[in-house]
Amino acid sequence: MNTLAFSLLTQAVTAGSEATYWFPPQASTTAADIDWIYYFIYWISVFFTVLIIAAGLWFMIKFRSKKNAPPAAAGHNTALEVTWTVVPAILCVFIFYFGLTGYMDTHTPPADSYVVNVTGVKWAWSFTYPDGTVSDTLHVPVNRPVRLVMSSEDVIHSLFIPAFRTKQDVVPGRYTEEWFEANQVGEFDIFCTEYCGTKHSEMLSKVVVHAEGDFTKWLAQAGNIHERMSPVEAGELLVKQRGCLQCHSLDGSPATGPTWKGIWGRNEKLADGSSLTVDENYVRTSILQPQAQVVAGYGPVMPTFQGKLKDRDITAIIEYFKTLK
Amino acid sequence: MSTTTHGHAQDHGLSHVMSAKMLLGVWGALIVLTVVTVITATQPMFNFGAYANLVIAMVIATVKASLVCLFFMHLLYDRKFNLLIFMGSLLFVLLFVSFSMMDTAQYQPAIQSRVEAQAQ
Amino acid sequence: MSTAAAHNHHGEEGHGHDPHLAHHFDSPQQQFDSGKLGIWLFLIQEVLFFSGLFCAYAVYRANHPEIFEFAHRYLDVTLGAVNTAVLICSSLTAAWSVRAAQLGQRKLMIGCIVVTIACAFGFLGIKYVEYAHKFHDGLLWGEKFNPKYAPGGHGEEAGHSPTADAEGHSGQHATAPGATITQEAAGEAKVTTPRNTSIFFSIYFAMTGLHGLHVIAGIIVYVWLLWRALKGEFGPKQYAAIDFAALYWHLVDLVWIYLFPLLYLIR
Amino acid sequence: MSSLDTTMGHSAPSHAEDNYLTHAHGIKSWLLTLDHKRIGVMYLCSTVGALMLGGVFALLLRTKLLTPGPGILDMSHDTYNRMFTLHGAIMVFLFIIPAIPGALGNFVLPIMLGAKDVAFPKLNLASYYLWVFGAVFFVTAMVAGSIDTGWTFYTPYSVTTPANGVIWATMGVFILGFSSIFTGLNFIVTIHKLRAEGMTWFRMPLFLWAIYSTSVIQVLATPVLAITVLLLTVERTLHVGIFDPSLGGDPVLFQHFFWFYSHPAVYIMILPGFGIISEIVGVHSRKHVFGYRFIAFSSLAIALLGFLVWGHHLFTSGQSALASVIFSAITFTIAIPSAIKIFNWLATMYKSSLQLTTPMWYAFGFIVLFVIGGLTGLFLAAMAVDIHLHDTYFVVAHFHYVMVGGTLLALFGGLYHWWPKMFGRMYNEMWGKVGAVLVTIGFNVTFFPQFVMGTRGMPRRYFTYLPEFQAFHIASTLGAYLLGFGIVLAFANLAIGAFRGRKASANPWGGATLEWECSSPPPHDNFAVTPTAHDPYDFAHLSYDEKTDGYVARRS
Repeated sequence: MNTLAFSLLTQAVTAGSEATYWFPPQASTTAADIDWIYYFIYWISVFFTVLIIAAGLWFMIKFRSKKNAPPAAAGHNTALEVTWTVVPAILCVFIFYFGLTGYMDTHTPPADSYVVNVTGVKWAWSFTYPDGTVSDTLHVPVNRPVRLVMSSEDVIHSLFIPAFRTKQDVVPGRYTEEWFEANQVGEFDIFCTEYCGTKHSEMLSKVVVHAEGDFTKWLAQAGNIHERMSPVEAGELLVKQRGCLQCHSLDGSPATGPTWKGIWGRNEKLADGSSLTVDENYVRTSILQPQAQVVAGYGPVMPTFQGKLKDRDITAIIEYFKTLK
Repeated sequence: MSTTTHGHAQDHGLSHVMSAKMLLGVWGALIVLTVVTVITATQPMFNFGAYANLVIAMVIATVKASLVCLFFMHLLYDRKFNLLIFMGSLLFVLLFVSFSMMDTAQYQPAIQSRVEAQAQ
Repeated sequence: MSTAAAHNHHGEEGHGHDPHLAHHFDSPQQQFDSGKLGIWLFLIQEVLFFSGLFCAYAVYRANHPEIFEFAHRYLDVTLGAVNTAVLICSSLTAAWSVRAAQLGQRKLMIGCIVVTIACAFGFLGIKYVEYAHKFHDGLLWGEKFNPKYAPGGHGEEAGHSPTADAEGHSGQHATAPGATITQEAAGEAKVTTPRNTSIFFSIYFAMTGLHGLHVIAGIIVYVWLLWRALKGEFGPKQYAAIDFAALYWHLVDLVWIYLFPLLYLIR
Repeated sequence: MSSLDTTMGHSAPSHAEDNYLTHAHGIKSWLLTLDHKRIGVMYLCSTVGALMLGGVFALLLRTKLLTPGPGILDMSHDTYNRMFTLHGAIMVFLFIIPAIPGALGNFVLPIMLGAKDVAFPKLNLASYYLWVFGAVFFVTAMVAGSIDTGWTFYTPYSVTTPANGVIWATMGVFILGFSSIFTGLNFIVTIHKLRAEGMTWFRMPLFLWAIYSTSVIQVLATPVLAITVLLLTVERTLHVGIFDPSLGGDPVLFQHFFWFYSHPAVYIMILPGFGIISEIVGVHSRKHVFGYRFIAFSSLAIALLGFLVWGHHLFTSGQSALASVIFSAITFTIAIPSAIKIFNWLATMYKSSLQLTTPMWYAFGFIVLFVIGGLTGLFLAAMAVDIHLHDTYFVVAHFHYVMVGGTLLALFGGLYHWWPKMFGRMYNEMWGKVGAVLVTIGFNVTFFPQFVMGTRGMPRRYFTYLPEFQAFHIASTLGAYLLGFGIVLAFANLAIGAFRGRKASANPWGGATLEWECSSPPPHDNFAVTPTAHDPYDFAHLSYDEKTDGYVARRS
């Protein structure tokens, strides 16, 4: 976008990336463009607002008359009417055009974008990175396009990052996307902007923009849960993050898969008629080759986690199972 | 005044009187068209594919609807303004349905891929 | 367009004592035309009212043709066609009741009204039979969709519930949206039920249900007209109510003219 | 018949005694009245009651928002959420939509046409009782578990929320919808069929053009709202899955349904306001309205274009980019007829014999608010900017400027303009102006800070907020108190005037439309003899008469 033409008007805001009277900081590559369009409309609006209010006030004072004054002569001026039809129309075409190009920029993620999966649930966000790491704040590298692929577990939410000037509803039953390229290291607010119930106003999070290299460090550290926590804790986190609990209950209630209540050391009858005791071997097989030994009464529907869970992850899950009495 | 072609009605009637022949004729046409639409939709020899058959069914329904509107509902003989506003309302229906269809069709892949992801 | 002025003069003297002429109208013609425009605007409102359901239908059919292609076979074309004919006949008698009123044929008018009401009840009766079958066979909306047989099969052969087999228990639609559900009806080849087939029945019941409510409203209107007709309130100069009720009834017919092919006759 | 014209200005004294207020007595004569004027007065009282209820909610909300967290009212999250829902729903469905057509439309429209009543007086009364019935449903919703969905009822939230009032509220909306539809239907037929002699389409006062355009929207759009809330009710009770994604439904489709009505509904709210302002500016400038046809056609244009832009509420909803682009483009076309109206009003005031009366002050206040409200619409119509501003306080400020500013100030303007006609008495002019100033300033103090907050990223419908927004919230709350005070003052001045004011003449402003030809207040049947209509803004034949403090027609 040609920012030069109106640089005089917008210099104060496009030059720096700090917060201004109107705007939060410009921390993404598209923010400056969007602010520019905003100010373009802003100054048009200021012009017309001042013009109309001043004219109205002036007429009210200037043409004020006594009650018995004769009525004024009717006026008509087609040229004038055409003017104030055509001028706003032309301005509108420009605003539409700038709005359109800006929108297209913010809706066309570059092909090499870094993808983060986002899940909205009443009233928290969770962010899943390509390596399976999950966090409740969004961490991104600076100067790299990031594409968020989002869905909701319950009602409609909306992920809004004012500093990036980006927002998109997060809709249950489908994916929506938004992208940005942060150009400033720091922490910025994330808001939920689609009303989602009681704690809608507390469905907040942060986006942490890391400097070059720092992001990979953060990811390695965040991803390596085994160094941060005990095996039992790590196992508990893993089964939550990987959606195991969608099909396996912890309290004995029936679900798509067998319950995990008291699973360790339990005797299971298998679909082929044989039976076995749940031990390390069986758990490992069930995770990596779920169809091999299916418990009687359940369908062979579990997906494999081969390549998705590391050996150490499975060990942690086993340690966690031992605590489920 | 409504365009009354019936001389007798001109004197004291408020609107056009439909002739008995016309009423029976329209009724007959409607019944025949109902039979035709059932046959084209169920007989194997009229199977031209989902799309073509939808068009056929809708064309027949629209012919039937037009008969009802123009004759049973007197629109052909009534003030033309009533016909105009009725047709106008159909434009708004068309607007509503077509825009909604256009948009929902565009984002179906986003729903489909979510469904597939959940199925895994 | 402006009829008010044209009728001013005979509005003041000529019809001053016409008991059917409301005080704010100048002439019976002006009053009749006002009523006519009013009822047409009401019908337009009805068209837009139904348009919501047609929109839902169009959106889901365009995006999921397989559901409609599959599920419509659960409907009984014969009953639908008979009902179409019943409504068309009632439309004929409704239109004829207007003609009879205009020509002062009182007995014929009352007869037409009676037949119209009878047809409306006939329509509802057939609809009841269809609904009863659907309820019995689990062909319902949303979570309640639990068919007892494959389309084209018979309710009487109802065996086990195929959805329950595949999904463990009902209510699993959201968490286990397997692309298809395989079902096996007694003595038939395997049939796969498309995902979210229940949507068809949601739309079916919404559309026919709302239409049915309009039929019931029509019956109420016609019973009221019958009562007034028996009291001798209608005649060649006073038939607006009959005319307007008939217009409403034709609209109910119009809606069904589209519902029938859209729901029953899908290929 | 033409010989009668000249005397209509001040009809015979014997007629002046009998007016619609004294025509019949007793509460029953009001509750069962078929007189459009009495129905208008009943609408006025009822909708103003709804405004007060919604206003109390607004003040409570703003008081809570003085601080983040529970605040000095110790309000809970859920109470706050229910309160903003009720504030929005009551204001929109019980006040903004019915107020001007129901009250002023009913009172003025038939008289302006030179008719004795609306085409269907019984239906008119039925519309009023549908309003009452709908209001009862809303009150029931408040008591029976309340609602916390926002006035927009978005699925799947509205299907899953434990607040049990949702069904009551949606059925209330359904009923109110039919009240609105029947009012619109009645007005269309009245305008088509009951125009007096000489009342051609282009002699119709601009208020009637506006009401006509409004009615077209009411008849065409409201039924879609009715089916939407009906489907929502069915969704909530029977779980049919048309809008609920857990059953394969599509929540964005619900938004299409909802906004197909609710965007045109914005013009149901603002178009009657435009009409009133056109009347006020013409009459109180004592000059023929500039560009009459442009204004008349711009009303119709807005009404029709209003149907083509609903998707601009869905730019961030997951609507496809293609649809967004189309909707954005069409949205900008609405700016043009709106701009035409503003410029035409200004041109009317230019070189006029302007009377600086209370209605004129309100008209100016309206223009100020509508210019700001309309121009901020450009920000929201520009897609790239809307992405940032959507669902923030910027939107809240924008639609309050347009809807509330537009409806409330126009309603006040209209009431102060027609009050002498409605009740035959004048109000206190000085307090009238004070009220106008307080309302205009209070409104701007309340809502202008919200533009800044919104641009800075403050989302709407937030119970609590980040501390950096507090200063703006405090300003906004103080403005709300001022606005509330101004509104009460303005109504009090009117009410006192109606009982204690000095007698008004038949034509205190020198208006040339037909309602100024009957006595004040009008007699039961409006006109003993149907009048003949002339140019509604030709004031040449009206001259000031000091004795009655009114204008007298001398046409020959």
